[in-house]
Amino acid sequence: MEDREIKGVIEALLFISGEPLSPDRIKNVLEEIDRGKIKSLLWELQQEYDMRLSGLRIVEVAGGFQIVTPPEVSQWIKKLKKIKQSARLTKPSLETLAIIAYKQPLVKAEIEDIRGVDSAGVIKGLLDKRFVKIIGRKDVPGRPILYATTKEFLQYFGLKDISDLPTLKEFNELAEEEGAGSLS
Amino acid sequence: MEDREIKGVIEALLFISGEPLSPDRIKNVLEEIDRGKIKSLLWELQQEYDMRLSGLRIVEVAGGFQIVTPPEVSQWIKKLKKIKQSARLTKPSLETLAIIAYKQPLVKAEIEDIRGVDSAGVIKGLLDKRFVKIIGRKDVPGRPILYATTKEFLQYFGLKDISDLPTLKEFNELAEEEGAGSLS
Amino acid sequence: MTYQIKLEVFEGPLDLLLHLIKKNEVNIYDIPISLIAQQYLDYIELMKDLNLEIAGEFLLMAATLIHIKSKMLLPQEETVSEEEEGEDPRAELVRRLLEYQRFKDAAEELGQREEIWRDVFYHPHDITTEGEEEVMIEVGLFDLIDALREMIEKIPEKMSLEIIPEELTLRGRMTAVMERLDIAGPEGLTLWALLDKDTTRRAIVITFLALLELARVRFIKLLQVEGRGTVRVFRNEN
Repeated sequence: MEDREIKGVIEALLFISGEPLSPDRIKNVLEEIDRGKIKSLLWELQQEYDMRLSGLRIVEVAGGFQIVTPPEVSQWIKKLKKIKQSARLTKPSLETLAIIAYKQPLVKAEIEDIRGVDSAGVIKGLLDKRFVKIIGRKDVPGRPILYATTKEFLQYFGLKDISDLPTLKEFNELAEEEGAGSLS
Repeated sequence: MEDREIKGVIEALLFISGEPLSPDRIKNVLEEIDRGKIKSLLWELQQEYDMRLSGLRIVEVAGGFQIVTPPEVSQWIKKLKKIKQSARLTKPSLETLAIIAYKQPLVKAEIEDIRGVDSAGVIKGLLDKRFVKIIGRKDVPGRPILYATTKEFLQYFGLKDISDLPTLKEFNELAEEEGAGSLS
Repeated sequence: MTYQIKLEVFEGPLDLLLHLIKKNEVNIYDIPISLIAQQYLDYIELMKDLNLEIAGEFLLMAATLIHIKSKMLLPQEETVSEEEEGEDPRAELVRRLLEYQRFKDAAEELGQREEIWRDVFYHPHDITTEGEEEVMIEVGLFDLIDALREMIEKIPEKMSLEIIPEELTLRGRMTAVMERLDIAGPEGLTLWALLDKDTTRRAIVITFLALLELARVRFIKLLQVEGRGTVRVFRNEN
């Protein structure tokens, strides 16, 4: 392989690894190339990154090399992450949302009954994200708050209304018929 | 900010993002820069990557831009990551996916009409793989579920957007290929 | 005439018909229906001989072919009165075959794209310096139903809300998880492998909480391989 080509492979490995890669680790992949060569190509690559004034750097950390973003851009990265985070749901939120969507209106105790864990925090998060709203109180002792899903919830999942949600039955039908219908 | 600087920020954002970033998404971060500018800098960046023959490419896929490694280096990446090549999609899955991609949104019965076989299992598999999603119900008796393809579908097949699919060959083109006469 | 039928697996009757048309090199717009119907029926016979399960669609198509064949044998005048301007009895079948063929071609093109693009690698996750986002997942409607289904299936017994004696159990579970990850080495363990010893919902919940806590303090990493694969748990190197 030519130097340029080896350097390309090293760059790709650094990119995909996400964590510092030691020359030894790279050597394990590029067996035919000697360690000294790998190290000098890593330094060349590092210099090239510096020289082209890009938004990326190659740093030597923890015994390895890693592609990182320089401090100057960190404010923008934080901003991107914030935007992304607001569009995401964690598994507990998802579970809770599923329960509310299918069983609404319902109270916190009913959610916790199914999930088996305290769900106050998750419900609060869903209220903040506007996927869930309070629609009143249940007429039982203590008058607990009743929750339901919102318009924003429908929008996020691309549904016109709540009856657009597939039923568990429809869903099971898809699963059961798996493998059926073809010759086997 | 200078162009070079903006380009650096964009590059850093592409680097840390695990999914394609659309110019709009970048615009949400770099609010002061106009969308056209962002797009042209993305293209410049893309060209720079191509020209310096690096181990990385910027591709336009699934409605956004993303840094990826080119197929030439895939063998090394698999070696580093100890990845066994993932199984290819089966013929029934590809067929069903093609039908959904070109005719979306559509219901199960329409898919089965074309394929001539029960397709529930295949659809379930595609839902599991996130290549297909449920987007609502059709306004006909029985309100059957409507399916469409996802961003993951575009990304997996390296498509910019759904219009990036090759046009379906028409009947007469097929006929020419088969060397047949006309339907009488 | 003699011919051989290789026992291939056909997705459905249309698939089999297209195969027979190609194999016999006949014109799709002028299918010699007797020949094709005969070969089709032979194939089904062969499947029966081999005790293969024959899907209903294959039998339905057999009936359709026989029906078309009989129609074509009728004198022209009689069909004219029934059908508009004596439409070819094969027309509907031809239309379906062509439509199906179009998508088979499209599927093949997708297959070619797949061949190239599955060798293109990108980060399935954000490269992140602050670990917490790794537990975040982007979700769709399907995930919502899936989440509910999983819960219902895994934990059938109705449980009342109980307070978990946290500190002790949780801490014990955290230690146990770290021990198992030590044994597993750099490959880590799947989430399910870690949970499979838990038979009660409470045990599952505690293990979950232990994992979340360990991820929060960054003793472990939770990663979902390639978009939607299984969740794997790794010991954090540093």
